[in-house]
Amino acid sequence: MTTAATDATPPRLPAATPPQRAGTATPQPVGDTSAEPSGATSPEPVGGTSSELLAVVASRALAGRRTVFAGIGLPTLATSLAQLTVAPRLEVVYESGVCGAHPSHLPETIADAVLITGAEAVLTMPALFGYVLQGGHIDVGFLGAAQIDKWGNLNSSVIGDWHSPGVRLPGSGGAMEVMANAREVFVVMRRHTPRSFTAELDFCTSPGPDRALADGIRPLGAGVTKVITDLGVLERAGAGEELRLVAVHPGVTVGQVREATGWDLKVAETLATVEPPTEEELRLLREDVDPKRVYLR
Amino acid sequence: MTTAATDATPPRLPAATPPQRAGTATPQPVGDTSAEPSGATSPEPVGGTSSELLAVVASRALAGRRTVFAGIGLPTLATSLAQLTVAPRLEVVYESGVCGAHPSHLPETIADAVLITGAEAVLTMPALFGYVLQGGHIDVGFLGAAQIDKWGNLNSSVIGDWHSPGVRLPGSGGAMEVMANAREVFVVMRRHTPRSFTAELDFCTSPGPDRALADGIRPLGAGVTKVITDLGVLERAGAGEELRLVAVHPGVTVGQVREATGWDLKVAETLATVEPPTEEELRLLREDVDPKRVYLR
Amino acid sequence: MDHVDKTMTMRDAIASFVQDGGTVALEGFTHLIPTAAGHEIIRQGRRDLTVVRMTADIVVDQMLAGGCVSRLVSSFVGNSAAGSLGELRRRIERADPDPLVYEEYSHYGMVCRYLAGAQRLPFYPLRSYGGSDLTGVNQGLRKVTSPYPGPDGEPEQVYVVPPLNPDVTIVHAQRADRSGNTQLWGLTGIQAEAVYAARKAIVVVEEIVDDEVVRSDPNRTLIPAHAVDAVVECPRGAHPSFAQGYYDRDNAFYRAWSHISKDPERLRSWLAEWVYGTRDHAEYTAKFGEEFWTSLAVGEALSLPVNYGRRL
Amino acid sequence: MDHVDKTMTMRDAIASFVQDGGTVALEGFTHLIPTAAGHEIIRQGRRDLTVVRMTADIVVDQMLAGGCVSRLVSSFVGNSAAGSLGELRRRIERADPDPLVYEEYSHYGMVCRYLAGAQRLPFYPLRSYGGSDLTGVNQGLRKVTSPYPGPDGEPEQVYVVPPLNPDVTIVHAQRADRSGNTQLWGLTGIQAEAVYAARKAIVVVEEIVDDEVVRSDPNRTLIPAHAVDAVVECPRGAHPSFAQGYYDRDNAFYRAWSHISKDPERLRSWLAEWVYGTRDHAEYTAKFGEEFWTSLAVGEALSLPVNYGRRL
Repeated sequence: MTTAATDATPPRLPAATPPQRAGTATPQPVGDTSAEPSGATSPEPVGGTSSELLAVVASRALAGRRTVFAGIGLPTLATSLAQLTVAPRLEVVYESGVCGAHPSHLPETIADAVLITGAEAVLTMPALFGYVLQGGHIDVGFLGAAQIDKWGNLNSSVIGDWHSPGVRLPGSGGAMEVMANAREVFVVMRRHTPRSFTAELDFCTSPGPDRALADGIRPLGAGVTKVITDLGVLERAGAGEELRLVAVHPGVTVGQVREATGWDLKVAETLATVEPPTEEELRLLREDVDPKRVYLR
Repeated sequence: MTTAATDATPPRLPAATPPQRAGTATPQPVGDTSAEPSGATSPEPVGGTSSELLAVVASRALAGRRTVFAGIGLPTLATSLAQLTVAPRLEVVYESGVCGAHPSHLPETIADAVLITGAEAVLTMPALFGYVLQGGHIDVGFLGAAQIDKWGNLNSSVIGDWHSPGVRLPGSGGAMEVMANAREVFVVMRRHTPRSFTAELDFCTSPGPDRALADGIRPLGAGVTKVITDLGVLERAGAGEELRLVAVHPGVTVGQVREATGWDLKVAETLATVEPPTEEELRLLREDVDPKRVYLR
Repeated sequence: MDHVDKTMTMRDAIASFVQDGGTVALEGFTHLIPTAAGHEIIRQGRRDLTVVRMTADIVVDQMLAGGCVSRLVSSFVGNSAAGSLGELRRRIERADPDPLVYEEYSHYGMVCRYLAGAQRLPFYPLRSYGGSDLTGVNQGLRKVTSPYPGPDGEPEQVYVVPPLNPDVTIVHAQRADRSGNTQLWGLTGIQAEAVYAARKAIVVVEEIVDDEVVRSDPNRTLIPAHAVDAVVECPRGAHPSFAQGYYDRDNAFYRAWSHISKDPERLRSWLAEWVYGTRDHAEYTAKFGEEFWTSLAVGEALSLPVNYGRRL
Repeated sequence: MDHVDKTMTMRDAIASFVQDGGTVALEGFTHLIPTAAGHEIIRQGRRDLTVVRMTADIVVDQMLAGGCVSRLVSSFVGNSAAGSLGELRRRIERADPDPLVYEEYSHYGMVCRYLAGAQRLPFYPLRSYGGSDLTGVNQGLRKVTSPYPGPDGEPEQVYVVPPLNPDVTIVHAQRADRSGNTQLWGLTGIQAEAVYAARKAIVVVEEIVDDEVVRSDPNRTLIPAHAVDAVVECPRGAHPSFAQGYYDRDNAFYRAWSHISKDPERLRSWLAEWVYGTRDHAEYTAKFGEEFWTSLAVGEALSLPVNYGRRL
């Protein structure tokens, strides 16, 4: 439904820079977030990585977490795997209002009827956004975006000028609320490029705590604390901190990541290499979580 | 439940003036609103009138009204009679959240289980107070009080000083909200005395629009527009207007009413005499509305 | 008490309550989207509407293409997760064929606008918007200083949104009685607040049921009769979205829409065939054929009853 | 996902979550009043509590008499419509045997305090309080100027209330699963907001049910497990109030209470016999005898099922 939570995958950007205002040949960026399982148009991710790798890395990051606000697609894979491994008591809350879903089939949207039947609770929007999210009950929110900057601010509104955009993207949905209220936010970006990891957002839809503070508003959460991409993992602890590279995938160099980043990316003193998925993680993903490979591509 | 809506009957005041702070012999004023059907301790109303007369006069005033916020007791009689006569489509909304009740038995409280079973809707408190009442869906609210002044301001909190009261009364309940938000408010007072119709309230719990305006708050409703007592009927149109006597019960003189009123009561240019209950009104009250005479006393 | 029979045909309800230049809210978060009402608005050729909808999706794209809308108030503009809204993007990106005034909010910003509208509040505070560029392009977003000290003892600021009071709100639900007591289940979203915020409200339902059905479960009535002005029975009126327990989502249509709406000609011929070319929603649904509807049919998963009790 | 089993005995739940000096909200508007929890607080001899309850009625009078309470936050102090709260009046009118700090609000003021608490808002606006003397005796009531012009184009003021975040909220409900997904029906009042506003929440239920019962009707779950810290099974725990579909209100007890509480000696001997003299609520209910409970029994009025649907 929204870039907030439907899918951690950002809308793909048009190939041209700046985006063609009359470009009929540009791919469809609005909402083309490949959450539709039959959306087989997505290219294989670059960098030799895969949905499996991203899902495994994200799942490990959920260890010890109690509640996740997540969408469909990669977050489904990550949270389901986490429930089978590091976070057996993890509760997934969907933007549609569903808590404690027990779906009979793999859900295709955050509002899929199979998420409702047999769920533990279905909440109205005022309760979901007001009591659960703003009320402080969400440990981790998954977000996607078209652009992210080094403070973890996100753009999901427009490419170009808001008043006359090159590309009109879906907008906030609930992303701004997830950013403002979840204890921390994980961002999964399938493609780490200088255009999406940008020094200057075209538009800031969902601000992190630093921008909130500068606007005189007290932030309630830490903002983006982890970004998982096809090249590696970036982290920051909260307000006042930049994202820094803490791990690369096997075979990826620091130089590659810095080159793919639109700002002068800082690197952790001790850089790790991401532990590849274990056989057990892959088996669970492939056999239990998504045996029909709806999201595993 | 509350003086707001449970019953139009005010708590009886202690006999002594000023109220005895240590008076163990004072009657029980708190919540002794005789909404309990077995509360047979209430004296027959003075002035030769009766619950029937008050109920009939109140029911006629509901002609053309769509929604009423009311309590149990006299308002039950008045609204039920109105539904059978002048306002067949009248919907009664209870402070407990019940809309469109179809009770199997005469309800004993605004939260009686028989009001819920078979009702058309039961709302949460935020919906009832926020969407229905403050949202502007109530045409007429019934209120009671220990004291009323000439602007229709009401006291249901204390007799004496709030910090060290002679008598602690129940307080607002939802009365303040009914006053602030219903299009107009009807007050039924079983006993018209100078102590309850007072020049100066001991404490203003539920202010009418004049007091709201003086406090810089824009009122949404007209406040008290009608007061029905054992002596007659007082009316005012809204902000800026005093209550004035518009009708007396048969046999009651203007002098009697003015004497029973704690301020210099204005009298309408053309004073009416209240039309006594018709045989049909009495038959409906006695045979259809309250055949067991639970509230008809 | 007597009941007012508020049942109307869709045609009469739209003709009575949706006026050119008015503000129309259509709500339903993925579930129970009032598509049939949107189509009837297109058929009746309404113009210059302000459309309010949290998730502006296919029905909004269609109303844009029908030339009904000059202003949009929303917090998400996209074809769910299935792709683009072609007409919406042409309108916003290129003013093609006409400009579209767009008021952009976040989801909770819209929720709070409905909450303020339903409660007759002058504003509603929320914890979002601090530092967002939306505050620069949306003059509706303002700040208030709390009269209570913040956790650090200093004055605390918070953003607020203004109330939203549509001229008419249209929602779709599973069932209602003839006077408008409306029951919905599954995702219930913002429907009750959107109805209470509106001057007039139209409830479109899969079925009108006997009073006894509604009254057997009063807690299920999220929208009481006093908030409703018209009840329209319109089975399958939420297609291509779904109605929990009645029919499933038409995912193929969502995917197809991205292609249909990408090409203005194709979009207009779709409208000609499926909206202008059908007299009403009954014709629209019949055109799909029964086999199609069978493919969206759902099985039974009944709620266990609760006891409301009866005085003995 | 695995489930956390949060079931506890009443004794353990109160001992774990209700601390001397803490703020305890007990909600339930006439219906589902958590009386048994109040009695256990008295048995455990908690002191110096701030008790929050919209309708301070019998259970509050009992907790006052038990010496547990030094401060009360409420919007109605009375024994329903049945008479007086003797202990409360003695405390407020004569500081007998001890003073009671009383924060007085209106019902919607309390509702809005819970709403602000549940939503982590710094304040909540409402249309009440303008011109009320309550603003002179309650420093919590303050004004905010709306950043939007009023209907007359002039700045508009509105009163606001501060958030309420109890250390623990206790509510009673008909049923829950072992992890705390709680379903209630009939009058549902402010329970969900009071739970979400609290740091910790105890849900007392008539019965703990299988997961499948709850999951057959997820819209009935007004309080999800993530907001609940303890689930206590305590049949008839709402007496003398009622539980829709389980037992009726004990109106005779309400009437009797006015007489019991009028006389401090009689009140203390009632407490000695019925609260201190019983080990737990099971003993309290047994003491009334089965014939008594039969007199409060209710018949069957089942909700008609709704279909949540199943993918075929």
